[in-house]
Amino acid sequence: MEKTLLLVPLFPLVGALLTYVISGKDERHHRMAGWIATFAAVGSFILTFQLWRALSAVEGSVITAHAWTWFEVLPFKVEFAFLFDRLAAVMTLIITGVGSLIHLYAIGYMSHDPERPRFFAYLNLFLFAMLLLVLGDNLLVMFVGWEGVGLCSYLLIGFWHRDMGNAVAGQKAFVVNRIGDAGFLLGMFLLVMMTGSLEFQQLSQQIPYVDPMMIELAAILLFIGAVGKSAQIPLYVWLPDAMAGPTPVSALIHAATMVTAGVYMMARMQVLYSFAPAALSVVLIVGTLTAFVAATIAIVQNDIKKVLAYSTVSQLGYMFMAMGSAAFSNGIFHVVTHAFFKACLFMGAGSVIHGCHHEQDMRKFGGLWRKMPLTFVTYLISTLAIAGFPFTSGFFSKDAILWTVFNVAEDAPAMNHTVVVFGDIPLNLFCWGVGVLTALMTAFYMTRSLMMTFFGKYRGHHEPHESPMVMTIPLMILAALAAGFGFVYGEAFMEYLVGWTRIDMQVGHHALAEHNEVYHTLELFSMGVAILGIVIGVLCYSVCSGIPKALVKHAKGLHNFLVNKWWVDEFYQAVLIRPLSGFSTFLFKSIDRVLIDGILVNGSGMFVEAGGDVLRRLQSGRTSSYAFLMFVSLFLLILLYLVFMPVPI
Amino acid sequence: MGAVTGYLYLSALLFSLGVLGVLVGRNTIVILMCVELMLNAVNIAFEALSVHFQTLDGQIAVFFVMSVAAAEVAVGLAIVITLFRNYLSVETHDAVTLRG
Amino acid sequence: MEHLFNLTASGDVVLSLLVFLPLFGAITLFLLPEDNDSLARSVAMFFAGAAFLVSLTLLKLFEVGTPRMQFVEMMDWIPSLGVKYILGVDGLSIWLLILTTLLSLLVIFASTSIAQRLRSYLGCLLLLETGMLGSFVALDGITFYMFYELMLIPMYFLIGVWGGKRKIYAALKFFIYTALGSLLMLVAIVYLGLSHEQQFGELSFYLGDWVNLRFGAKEELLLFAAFALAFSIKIPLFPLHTWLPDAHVEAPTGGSVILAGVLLKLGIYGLIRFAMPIFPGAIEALAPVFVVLGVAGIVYGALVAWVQTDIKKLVAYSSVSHLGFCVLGLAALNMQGMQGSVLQMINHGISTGALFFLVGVLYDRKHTRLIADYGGLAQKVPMFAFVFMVFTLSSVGLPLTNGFVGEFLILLGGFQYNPVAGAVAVTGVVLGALYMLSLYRRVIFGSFNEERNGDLTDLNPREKLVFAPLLVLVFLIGVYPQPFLNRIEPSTRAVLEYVNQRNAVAPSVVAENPALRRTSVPQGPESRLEVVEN
Amino acid sequence: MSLAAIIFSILTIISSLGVIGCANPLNSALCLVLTLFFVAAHYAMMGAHFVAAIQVLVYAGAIMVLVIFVIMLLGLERDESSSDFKKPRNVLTAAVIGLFIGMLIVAVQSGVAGAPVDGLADASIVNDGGGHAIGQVLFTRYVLPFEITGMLLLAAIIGAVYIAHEQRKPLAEGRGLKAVRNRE
Repeated sequence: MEKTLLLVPLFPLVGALLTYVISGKDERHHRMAGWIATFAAVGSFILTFQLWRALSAVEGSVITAHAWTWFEVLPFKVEFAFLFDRLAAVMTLIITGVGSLIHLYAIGYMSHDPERPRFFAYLNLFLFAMLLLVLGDNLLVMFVGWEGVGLCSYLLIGFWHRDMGNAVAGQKAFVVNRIGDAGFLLGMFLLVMMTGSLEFQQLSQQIPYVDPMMIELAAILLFIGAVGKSAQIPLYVWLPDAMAGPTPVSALIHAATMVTAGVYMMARMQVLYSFAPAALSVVLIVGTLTAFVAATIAIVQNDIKKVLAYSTVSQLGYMFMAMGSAAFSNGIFHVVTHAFFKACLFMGAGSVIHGCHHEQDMRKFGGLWRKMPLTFVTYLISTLAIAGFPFTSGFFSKDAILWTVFNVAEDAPAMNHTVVVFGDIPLNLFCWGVGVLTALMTAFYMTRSLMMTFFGKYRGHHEPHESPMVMTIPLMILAALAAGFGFVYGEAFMEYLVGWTRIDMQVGHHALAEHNEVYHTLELFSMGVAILGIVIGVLCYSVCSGIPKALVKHAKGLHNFLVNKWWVDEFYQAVLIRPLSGFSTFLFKSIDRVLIDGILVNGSGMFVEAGGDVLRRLQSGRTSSYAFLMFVSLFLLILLYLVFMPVPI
Repeated sequence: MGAVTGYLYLSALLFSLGVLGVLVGRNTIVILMCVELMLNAVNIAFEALSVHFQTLDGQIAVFFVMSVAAAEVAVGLAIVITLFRNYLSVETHDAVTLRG
Repeated sequence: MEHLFNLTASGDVVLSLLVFLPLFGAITLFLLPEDNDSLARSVAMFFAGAAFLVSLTLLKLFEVGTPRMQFVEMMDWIPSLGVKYILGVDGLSIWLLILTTLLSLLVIFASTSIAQRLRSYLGCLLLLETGMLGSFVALDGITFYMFYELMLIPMYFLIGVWGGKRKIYAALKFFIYTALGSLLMLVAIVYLGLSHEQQFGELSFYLGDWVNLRFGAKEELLLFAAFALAFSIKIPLFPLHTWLPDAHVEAPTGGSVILAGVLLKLGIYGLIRFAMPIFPGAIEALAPVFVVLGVAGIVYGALVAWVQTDIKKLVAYSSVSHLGFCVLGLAALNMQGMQGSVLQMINHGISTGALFFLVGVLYDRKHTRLIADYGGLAQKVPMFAFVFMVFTLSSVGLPLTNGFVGEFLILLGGFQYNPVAGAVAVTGVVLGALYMLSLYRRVIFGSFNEERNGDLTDLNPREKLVFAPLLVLVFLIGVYPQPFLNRIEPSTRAVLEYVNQRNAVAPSVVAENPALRRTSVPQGPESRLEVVEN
Repeated sequence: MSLAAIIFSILTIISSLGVIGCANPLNSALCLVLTLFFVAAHYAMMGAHFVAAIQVLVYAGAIMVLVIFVIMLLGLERDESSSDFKKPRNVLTAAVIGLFIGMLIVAVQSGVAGAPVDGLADASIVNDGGGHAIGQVLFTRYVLPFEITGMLLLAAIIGAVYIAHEQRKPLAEGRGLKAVRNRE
């Protein structure tokens, strides 16, 4: 089994090289690029499926594979090794599964792009890096994957690099990720200092003996890395701009896989986080705020991809809310369901864009359900799922999260409950409230996008057409999963990840949600919220379409504030980037040029020159001045002699 | 005892006048003469101290100073002549080609 | 450490052969007819290639795992002055030798763009190579100083004769700056020789003898300051770095590759080889100063690089930042930091050397180094864009490239030494990504200006051959750095343990000012890493 | 100091002032001759008759004659060089020399009263001031300096001839004494 584990990440890597080499050369082979890459992805999926089957039913069973010793500075040693346990199994299945579907979809989407080989090579390279991240047996291999996916997202966002805007978006993504990675690095250093190693097994054994303050600090630092990668406040600004990349990229990287890396990291480091209550509170707060802010912005966006981007940021906020309340498995469950419906939504949007010849503004769509029935149906199902329509997988995962935030389990190692907000409301109740409000907004803006795109009359001027089969098959598969997965496998999934489930959420635990009548009332409540959101959405954009316009006219300030994305980008520009570049110019111009170079270096040169000039003037050529100088020096010498030497006579 | 200090004062005064003559002199020849004057001042001091200390060394020194002075004048005058030949004047402020 | 240094001549001559081979090359070059360029280049290639092969055999014969000096040669050079000609190589210098011979070979191979006086250009390069190789293997103070100064002359001519517009100013500034520093070192060397005579009877400049000298606190600090200043100018450490951008901008491509690739490393190497074993008390006392300057250099270099308009100047300031990392690693005085520092020297040589080659490729074609003159090159020269991407990533320190391993170890060592310094240094990693990627974006992405850069041609086979070995090294060190670390580890461990043992036994300088006591006890092999608050 | 000595001192000072003050080099040369005579008188008063004789013979006789000869040779007796005391530089020089005099006086006061140096302590010889004693001392203890002075004089003569020597080649137009003479 160890061999297959090594092959899983190797397949995409080899795929990437092959794609680039074989089809890079001439036009005829360009078509092959897509298929080679997809085969690599599917191959990796099959291997993962085999590994998953091989993973024995026993809860703690693990498959490990050791490639080589990366580097070793005694006593600190780093191995290139992989770890395949249940958590990794789930994530790898998602990555390779959804990844393969997106590769298939991309063949259709990128069918007439001249630089296809380069695109598919980067896509496969991304899969390789993501698998490294998920399968890594220690934090450093995870970090390699971490920065690797950062690089691939940079390359793919800036794929159409002729337009400088895309390149700037790519660079922005990489730099903001790097800021997060810096935090991640510091967290790793702290862990190395505390425990002497970075392997997950070693860490989980030694962390309980480490001084609690350090655990909190390490947890916060690693979370900073997660904030950078999973686009939480304050480092989420790069995700909306990342929509500059082709849609399959947005679907794969910025919806399903890469952005969930932060959530996976926290689940993997659950031992660390369960010993850091303060850090969990921080995570909960950040998650809630991000969810809320992103949802508010999503409501007013007109570009379909931007709506989905902000919705992703919001859903990630939800996942971190779950992590913040130490319900790691629920977070992962939401990752899985989110991967299904968000990938499906992005690809749906992609096929709409593809159909309308690269038009992305929803105001140019409308009435497409007749022209693109398959895309419409899959988009509808996914919208219901993300809105949390009862019995869709989205409902199950999001409802569970809201419940874990709401229900404070006494013996669960969750955040300390003393933290209160606004007077006396306990933190988790506040977050639950904001969570429900966000759920309402989510339902509304998703239905808004559905209505504006597929209903009403067509406002664009291109002739829309349904996407080819190679694009619609993945849509249908994912839509089916989005609809049924939660209902069919919800229970089984939670049991499968019992190692990461919070005590009160575990099956058979006395305070289990099932027997708790409060849980059932909340369940009904969130169903109502979802349906309410959908109904409002439908009404606003069909029957009484006047309401949105009136609202916009009425709440001009608020609308403007939201359209400009809470002025966050401008804020960073004013507070961070402009002063930094001003400071660096100051450093270069005045410190480097004037102070060090000017005064010290050239200055000393000029000083010597000036000194020489003064002395030159002494040689005036007139003998009398020479005589005078001689006499004066003689006089001084005698004076010195008389003053210092006792007169011998 | 006053004689020696008297002569030393005289010698100091003469020497200073000689120096003044050298520094202020316009004419090279005058400078030469002032140098002579300074040498004589020194001789007076030598002689006075020789008498004061009852030794002959002082007087011997005077002889040597005189011979040196003679040599100095000879060379000095030769230089003055060549100076005159090149600059057509012996004024100090003309020969400034050595200016830096 | 004493057992390390009482050497016996091992009888083989490979080191002298390696050091003086380029010198023979330079001499034979001067005997050739003036105008025949191709002959000159082939002769130079022959000698540089021979030197590279000798260094490879040296690597093969090099015994891994022992800290002691190997291939030692001892000969009396000036008996009356006690100056001995002692050569030896160990973990610290073996990789630097290979880097020197490789880069020199590549520079000579890629010297097609030099139009006038190619013969003396190649002669200067070979002479420079001798100076560098000599400095890396010399163990006697005076021999080291002789090679150290020998390097200045050819470098001066390289910048002064074949340089850009302000070449005279840059060459003069470079020469005076470095020479001034090394004169101070000469004073210290002579003082050490004399104090050896005073303490042990006979005048000696051998490093092994100097190690037994004992000084008072003030004396040791002053002597160390003399050495440290000379090497800090060479590194260049933060406030003394202003000669580097000028020297790089005006130097020809080959000149700046060698200057960045190898010359800068002598500062760090000198500190580890000479300053640390001889003045252990001083290095421990002044370690905080070096940490602060190193970290300042990292952030300063990165920020200033970000606002540059000239590519070469940007890469020059990035070197200031990268070597700030090396200084941080060195000053952390623990195994991770030191090993990271030595490894990062090699990585920096490869990535920055390659970057200067890349700038050279552009400069030879368009004769301008301004970023504004380029844009959207990816559409015209895709191969160049790919190679440039790889070396940008290596310079930024992306995992699986060579930059990452060194940087990670340095930051880890720095963090253990002082968490605040570590935290600030990590921002250097972020700023690094900022300025390198913004350079890459402005040059490679965006719209392509057809009429200005229309005639750009992609890498020709000769240039591809130059970049091939460097590309392989980037991924080799990134993915499997163990063979490199195995050879570096014993020597750095020996130096570090000697410094700690000397400080533990006679804490001359440190005892007097406890404030300088470092926060963490250095890690012996057996004990686990933990912060001991004393 | 005896009255005569004081008078002669004042006269010496006046005549040396004359040397500096005279505009015409010839007058200053004559003043210098006068000063030399007064100095010789001082020697005589101090009892060193032989030295006084030599002074007059060598200094006044030989050196001054040579100087005056050169003055007349170069025709400088008609030059009226303006000795300009007003210029700031000369005032500065005078001030410095004033300081110098002050210092010498202080030195003289503080130093002279000390004990006699051992030297040749035979007082009798000194008093008779005759040539016999000086000759004896000169050729016993100071014979080496005496020979060296001889060499010095020889060197000076050769030097003077060499410096003032004029090549035989015809002088460039307007150069040389004859040309100058004709021009006037």
